[in-house]
Amino acid sequence: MTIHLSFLLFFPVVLATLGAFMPRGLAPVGLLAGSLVSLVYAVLLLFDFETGTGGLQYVTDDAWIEELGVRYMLGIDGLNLWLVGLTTLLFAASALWITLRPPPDRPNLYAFHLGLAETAVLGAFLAQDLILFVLFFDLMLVPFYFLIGQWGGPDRVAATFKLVVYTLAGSLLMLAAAVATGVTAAADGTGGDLTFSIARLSEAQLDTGPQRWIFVAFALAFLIKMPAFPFHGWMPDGYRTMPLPVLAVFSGVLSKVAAYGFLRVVLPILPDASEDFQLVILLLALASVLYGSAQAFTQTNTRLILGYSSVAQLGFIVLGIFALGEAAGAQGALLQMVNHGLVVAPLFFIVALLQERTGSEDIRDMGGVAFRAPVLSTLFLIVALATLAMPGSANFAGEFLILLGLFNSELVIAIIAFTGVAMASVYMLRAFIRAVHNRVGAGVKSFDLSVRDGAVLVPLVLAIVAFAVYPQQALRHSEATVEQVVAAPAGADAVAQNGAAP
Amino acid sequence: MRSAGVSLETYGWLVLAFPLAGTVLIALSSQLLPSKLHGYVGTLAIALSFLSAIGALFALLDLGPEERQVVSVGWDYANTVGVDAQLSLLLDPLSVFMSLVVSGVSTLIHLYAVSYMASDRGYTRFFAYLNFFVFSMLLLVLAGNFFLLIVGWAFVGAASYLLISFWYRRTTATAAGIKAFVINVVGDVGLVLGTYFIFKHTGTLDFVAAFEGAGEFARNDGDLVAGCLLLLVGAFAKSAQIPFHTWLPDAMEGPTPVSALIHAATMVTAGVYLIARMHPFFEQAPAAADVGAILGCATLLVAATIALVVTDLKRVIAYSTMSQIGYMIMGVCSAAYSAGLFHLMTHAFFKALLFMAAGSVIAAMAGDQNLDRMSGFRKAMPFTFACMAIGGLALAGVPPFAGFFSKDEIISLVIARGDWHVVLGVLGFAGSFLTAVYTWRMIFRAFYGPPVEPALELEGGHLHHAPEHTNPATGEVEDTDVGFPGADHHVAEREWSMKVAMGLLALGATVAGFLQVPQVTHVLHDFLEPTFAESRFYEALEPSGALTLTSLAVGALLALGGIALAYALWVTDEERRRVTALRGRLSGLHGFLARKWYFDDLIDTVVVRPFAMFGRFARDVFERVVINGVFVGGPSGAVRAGSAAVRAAQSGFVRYYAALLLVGVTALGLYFLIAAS
Amino acid sequence: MSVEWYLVVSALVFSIGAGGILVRRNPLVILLCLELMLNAGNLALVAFARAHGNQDGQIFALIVMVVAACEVAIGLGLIVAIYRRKLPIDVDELRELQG
Amino acid sequence: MIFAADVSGPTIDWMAISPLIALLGGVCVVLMTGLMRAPFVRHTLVALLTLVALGVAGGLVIATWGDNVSVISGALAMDDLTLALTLIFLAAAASCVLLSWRAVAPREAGHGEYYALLLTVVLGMVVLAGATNLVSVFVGYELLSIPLYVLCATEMRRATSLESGLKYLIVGSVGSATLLYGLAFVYGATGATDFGAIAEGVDAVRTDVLLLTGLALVIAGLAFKASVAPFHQWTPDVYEGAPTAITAFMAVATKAAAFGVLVRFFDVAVIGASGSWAPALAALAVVTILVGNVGAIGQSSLKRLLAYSSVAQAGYMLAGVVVTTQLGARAVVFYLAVYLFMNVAAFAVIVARERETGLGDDISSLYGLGADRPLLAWPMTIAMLSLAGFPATAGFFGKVYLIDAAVANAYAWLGVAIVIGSAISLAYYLRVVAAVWMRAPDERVVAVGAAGAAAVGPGAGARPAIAGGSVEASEDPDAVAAEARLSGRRLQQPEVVGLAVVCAAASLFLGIYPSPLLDLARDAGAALTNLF
Repeated sequence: MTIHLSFLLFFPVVLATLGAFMPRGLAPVGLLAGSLVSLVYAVLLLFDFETGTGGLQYVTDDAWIEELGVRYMLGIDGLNLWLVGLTTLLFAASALWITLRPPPDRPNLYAFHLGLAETAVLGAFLAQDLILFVLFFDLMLVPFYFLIGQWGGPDRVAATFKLVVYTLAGSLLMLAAAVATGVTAAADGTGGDLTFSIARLSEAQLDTGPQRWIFVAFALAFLIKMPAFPFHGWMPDGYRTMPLPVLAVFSGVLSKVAAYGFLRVVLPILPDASEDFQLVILLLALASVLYGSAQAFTQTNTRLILGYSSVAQLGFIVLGIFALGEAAGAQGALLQMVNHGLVVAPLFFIVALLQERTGSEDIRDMGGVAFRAPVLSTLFLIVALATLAMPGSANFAGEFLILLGLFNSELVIAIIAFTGVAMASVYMLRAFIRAVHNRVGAGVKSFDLSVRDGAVLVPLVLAIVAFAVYPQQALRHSEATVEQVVAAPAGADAVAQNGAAP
Repeated sequence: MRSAGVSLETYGWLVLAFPLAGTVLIALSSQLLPSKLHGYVGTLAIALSFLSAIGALFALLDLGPEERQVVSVGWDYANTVGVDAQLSLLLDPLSVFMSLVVSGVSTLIHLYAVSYMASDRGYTRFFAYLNFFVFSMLLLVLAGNFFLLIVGWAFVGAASYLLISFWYRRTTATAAGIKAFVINVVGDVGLVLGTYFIFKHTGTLDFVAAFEGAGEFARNDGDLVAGCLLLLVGAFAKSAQIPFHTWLPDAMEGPTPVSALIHAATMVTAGVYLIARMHPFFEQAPAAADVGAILGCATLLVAATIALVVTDLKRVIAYSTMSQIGYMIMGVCSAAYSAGLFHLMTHAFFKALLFMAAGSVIAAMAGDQNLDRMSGFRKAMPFTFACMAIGGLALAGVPPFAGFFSKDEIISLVIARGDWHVVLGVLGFAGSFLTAVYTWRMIFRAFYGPPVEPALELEGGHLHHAPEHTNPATGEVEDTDVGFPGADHHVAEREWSMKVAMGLLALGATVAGFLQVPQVTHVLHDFLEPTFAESRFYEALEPSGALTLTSLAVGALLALGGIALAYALWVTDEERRRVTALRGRLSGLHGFLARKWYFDDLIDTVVVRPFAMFGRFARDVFERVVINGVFVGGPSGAVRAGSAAVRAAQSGFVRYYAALLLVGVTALGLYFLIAAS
Repeated sequence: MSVEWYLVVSALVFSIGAGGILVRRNPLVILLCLELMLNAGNLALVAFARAHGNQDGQIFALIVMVVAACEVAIGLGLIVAIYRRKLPIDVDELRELQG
Repeated sequence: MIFAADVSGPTIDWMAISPLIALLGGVCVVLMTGLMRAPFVRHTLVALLTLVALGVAGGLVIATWGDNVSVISGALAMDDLTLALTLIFLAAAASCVLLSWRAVAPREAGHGEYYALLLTVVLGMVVLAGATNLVSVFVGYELLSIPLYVLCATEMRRATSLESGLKYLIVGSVGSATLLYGLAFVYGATGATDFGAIAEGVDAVRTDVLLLTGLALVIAGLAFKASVAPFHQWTPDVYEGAPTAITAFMAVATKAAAFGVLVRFFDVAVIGASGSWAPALAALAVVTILVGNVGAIGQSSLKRLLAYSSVAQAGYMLAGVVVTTQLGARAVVFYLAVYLFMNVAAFAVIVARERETGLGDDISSLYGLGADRPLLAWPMTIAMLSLAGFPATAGFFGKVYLIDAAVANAYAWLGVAIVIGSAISLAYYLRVVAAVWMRAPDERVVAVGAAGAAAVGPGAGARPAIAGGSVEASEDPDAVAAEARLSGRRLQQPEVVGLAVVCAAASLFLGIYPSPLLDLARDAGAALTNLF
């Protein structure tokens, strides 16, 4: 069975664009259709994917810009399979949400931007050519700039400006680094001809000198995008004002692209530099874990609580990735990316619902929602417990592997990181209790989940539960590839051969 | 598998399946079925689980002693890159024994709760939670590998959180809940880290394989000791041992059946189970085991002293629970496995019984738990009084009640370990004296003396109703319109189901002791033998007859003495002159005990405040100054400054432009000339 | 007579022209100064042509003269237009555009 | 003493210089036609003829593509580099014609003169771009500058227009004088005016004082035209003051011409001395990138903002010159072509809004554009994103190509400078986008309204006689626009909107499929045979 990734990639934007020209309010439907098609494709992939081989599958590799050696190269392997699935799922959920509750003004434009965003994110995950990756990575921001700036909350313009400029500043550095990688490799690695194929680049061993500054550029781009401490300056403003269905996908998926970039690009292509900077990155990640957690149980705005908790969670993921040479760490990180996306998106939808009932997004004004909204608060409870990586949730499996890998490579850091695990339980439960338990807040008019909201929320929660019961499938899919990645540079060649041969 | 029909594995899975099914069924049908039904559904599910446990027991007994260790794998959970995390059960005497105790006691407590919670608005939710708890507890004891053990471990913690803050309108309840959960998570962390340390060497998460690997360790190998100590952290957090005990008293915020089930009979004993389960490692790391024994001993004394002064009925029992578990921990850490587990079982019976009786009294008091306001319930509630008395006797260790044999067996075995363990044993005796005193202080104060007004009403056949419902902890008025508990939440001791449950437990508390009469019967010891087959101490550790007899005698005397003292202090002199005098003379000590040895304050100042301060600092200062100031403000400020400069240079004077042009030329020229020369 | 002297003179002329542009505010005078600068170039060209003994420089100089004439013509036209708009004939007054 | 030599007339390759001839012919025809009085002739025919001339020239360029001949005894190289740049000039000029169609400027200057001057400028640009001889360099340079001085001042009723003209004239003349002096020194040092000869001569005198001084002066002169800092200061003032159509033309074409000659002079004539000038140019590039980008921040006049942005872009392109490789030259040509589309799109929108709102080129004239004028909003958005180098727009690959060239020749830090520059540039490009989509018209501050009034005001002013005869008031575009504003009727200007849409579409298309343009750039680069 052949699956053309280009369909998976471009359906959302195409249908959303068509929808945008349809009469008012139809675009969300178009977007929904597009994202559902992609979702179906992704599910097919999950079943059709051939386990055991670490190499790329369903490779699309066409000449695009010979002049620059840029190729239109897409592919699926253990690293991005489930992330693609996650992306399509979350975007489908958001699409459904805005279909059921269309924004008051210019819904068509809104839907178009969301479709563009999905395509961009999918592109970043699927791209196997470095320039293509950078292209999609930067393109992701454009639709969000418009989404936040036009449909965001108070002082959205300033917030979206800060967000885009800050994150893009990092990404542009990455652009220079990416070009430099290709050129330097062509100079002394891949034998003359200019190529940006990630697989071939990971074959060509760059000298340590270029590797170092290229690594810094990439790392900066990714750490800012995640965001990791101390580069999260754009996050609070952005999260405060972003429309919640947008925030759900933004926080659920975009940060993962950055973490994924480390696995896809940095480790294979820049093994030496990764070794050199391992400790720095680990310390930054550790700081993110501790700082994010501390903030998360100090903030009172639910959006920020979740935002900072994401900072902490991404910190864990990076810790796993940079437990270099430890397959467990990378495996856990990969699993955790999917998990975190899976829990954080419903959480933001829940925030929207709570806001509907309490008229505020501040936990100080909430409370006592549970009694009249048992279903909602049960779903909230499940998601919250999953978020704090309660054993039995897939999140725990992820954290278990991450910390095991870290434990074997950097004992002390692992032990300190564990405080983050404990703090997670504090801030998530705090948020849960203050929101739905305790005495009834002043402005609270509680009522239970409507079918329309359930349609979005329940499938996501079911996905969480299913994943909690059986995470094995994801791990089995990714195992082979991850082992090759962590084995880099030695294993880089293997990846390359598999990558080169569609 | 010789047993015809259902195999041991099947029984094992069934034990888990029923409670889980119960949970899901109740949860999904919460809006559909009448809520009364859910109580019986829940009870039935647990009863079936108990029956399957019995089935498992017989299936196990069918096997030869050496093959009584069956692992049943469900499916791969996270089996990747050498981490073999599977869904596997380990069925051996220990796990079967534990599941019997758990499911058995749970059944009775469910039965009790059916009527105790009858008028509560959260009835359905309560049984969903309770079933979920039983499922988790059984998962914990049946788990066949570290990973699943941790899962059960955490589920139990979550269930306990849910049930502690069951009346979630009470801020006190939610606070207690989060406290319990977080301390339990700290325990989980310890457990996970300990697992890492062991996994690092054994390379497997599976119990059986890992235990075989235990032999490879050098005695007191550094990693192993670290691992075992971390396992102890997990065990202590769960079993409320010093210094992780502060959550247990607060946990009394939960409904009484919860206290009976979770915080007396089952969950809190998980630590004992863990240490018993991990004995191969602990025997290789005596250093860790000794730490455990000493801390257990310390806990039993500290808790007992606090129990002397607490005035909240349920908290008294809670502290006594801590203290009793201290005995068990001390026992299993000193390799007195069967004795520890024996005490675990008997304690489950009589402590559950005590809680149920207390619940009945509290119900009669319309939710008030304060001993100071209780008195003279003896006539009003004879049945409750009888149960309370039996429980008290068993707890105090008066022959021939269950507690007597189990507790004294632990002490005698500890003494039998010789050298410094003797000290622990002696302290254990001191503890049992205190136990007798505080237990009977509680009973005398509640049931003797002049009947209080609710008691009188009850004698008159009428049930006392509080004018308005208040939170027993803070006294604030509850918003009963939507809140919990329901306004008329009293059922004294009239309900048959409560009576049945209490009666059966009373029976158990009376006779269970005869399973292990020193020198006479060793039912439990022999049954558990296969699990501890390779233990160095299990068979070797055997107190001499003389030691046994003396310890029995001493134990009995101390118990009776304690009761006598309590009688003298709280019954003979009505006005409590002696007590007041005593309190006056030892006011300092009393305050110290009343403040629970300042453990809460310590943790608050050492852990909670610093973190909170760090968080506030990060939010109010660091975020503004560094994150936004330096990382955002720095570059943007520089750019703005540059912009200002450039635009200032753009003065609009054409001659100025020409000048700059010529300056530029000159600069270039100079550069060239310098570079060239 | 060696070429250096011509160069010195042309450099002087160039500097005078440049200086004039910097100090004078009347556009007409500035145009004159521009002429000086261009002619400094011419002088240098002719001198070099002489030194190298080929004619390129001289041809160049001739063309420059033509061009210079055009420039001045345009300049004068602009000045007239400004004058008609009743705007001050002073380059320092022309700073509406700035920043 | 004089020898009688038999002088034979030079053989002329008519085909090669046919584009020049076409333009020259166009100049004459347009000028003559402009003398006729009939409104149709003045308002339509002249412009049409100009377009025709440009079209013919373009056709001839394509016809002579790939010939790579050198004409006028080596003074002019009509090779693919020249031709490619010529195409850019022609396109820019054509857009300028379209934008001027209903504009005030041609009416005041007289249509014939206006368009004839425009064609002359193009002519000069072609000469400059093709110049392979110091003389033709200077001729081209002046032929391009002098008419531009006039064109800048053609809106004679607007004081700022005159001011910009005079400023441009004065500073520009200083620049050309500097250039001339520098050329003289180069000639003096090498003894030749022909690039080929100079290239041979340079090696001998690589560190000669004369040469180096000359180089410094030449750099200044050419950098001035390319508006490279610190010789950029005329740019903002002139761009803001000049008629918007002319600004659009200058921004694109002048820059292209300047870079054409930069590439030729430095990568052909004095390549031998690159050791001494390359570092200087690199430093200038960085300074330019920074100055341009920070200068544009906080500008409220769109034309001024784009002026600074053009300074920054000049910095980027200078990197392509510094590296002295064919790759660099290609990157520059590619970037210039891309720059044409995105810039013209932006300016077209500005023109449209100038006429629709009375606010001139103030940024607030874009408020609420996204809501009610998608056909203007999207081109502006795409142009800005493309200028900022966002992916899926032509600007992205333009930058990639330049960085590629820079890194490939051990100028990685120049590549980094480019991306840092574009990071800063986001600050003002996104501000424009925000104005288009995220601001409501009622957010305009009062002061801006006043500025708008100032922009409209002169419309009623007395018309000086020099402005090419009297004109019926009904044709006064300002009056038309004002009347349209009053009646709330939307001004009909299909050619402007169309131009904007087409250019935006082009920059989007080239962002997804840049290969055609890349081929053109490759041929152009291949013309520099001396480079590898």
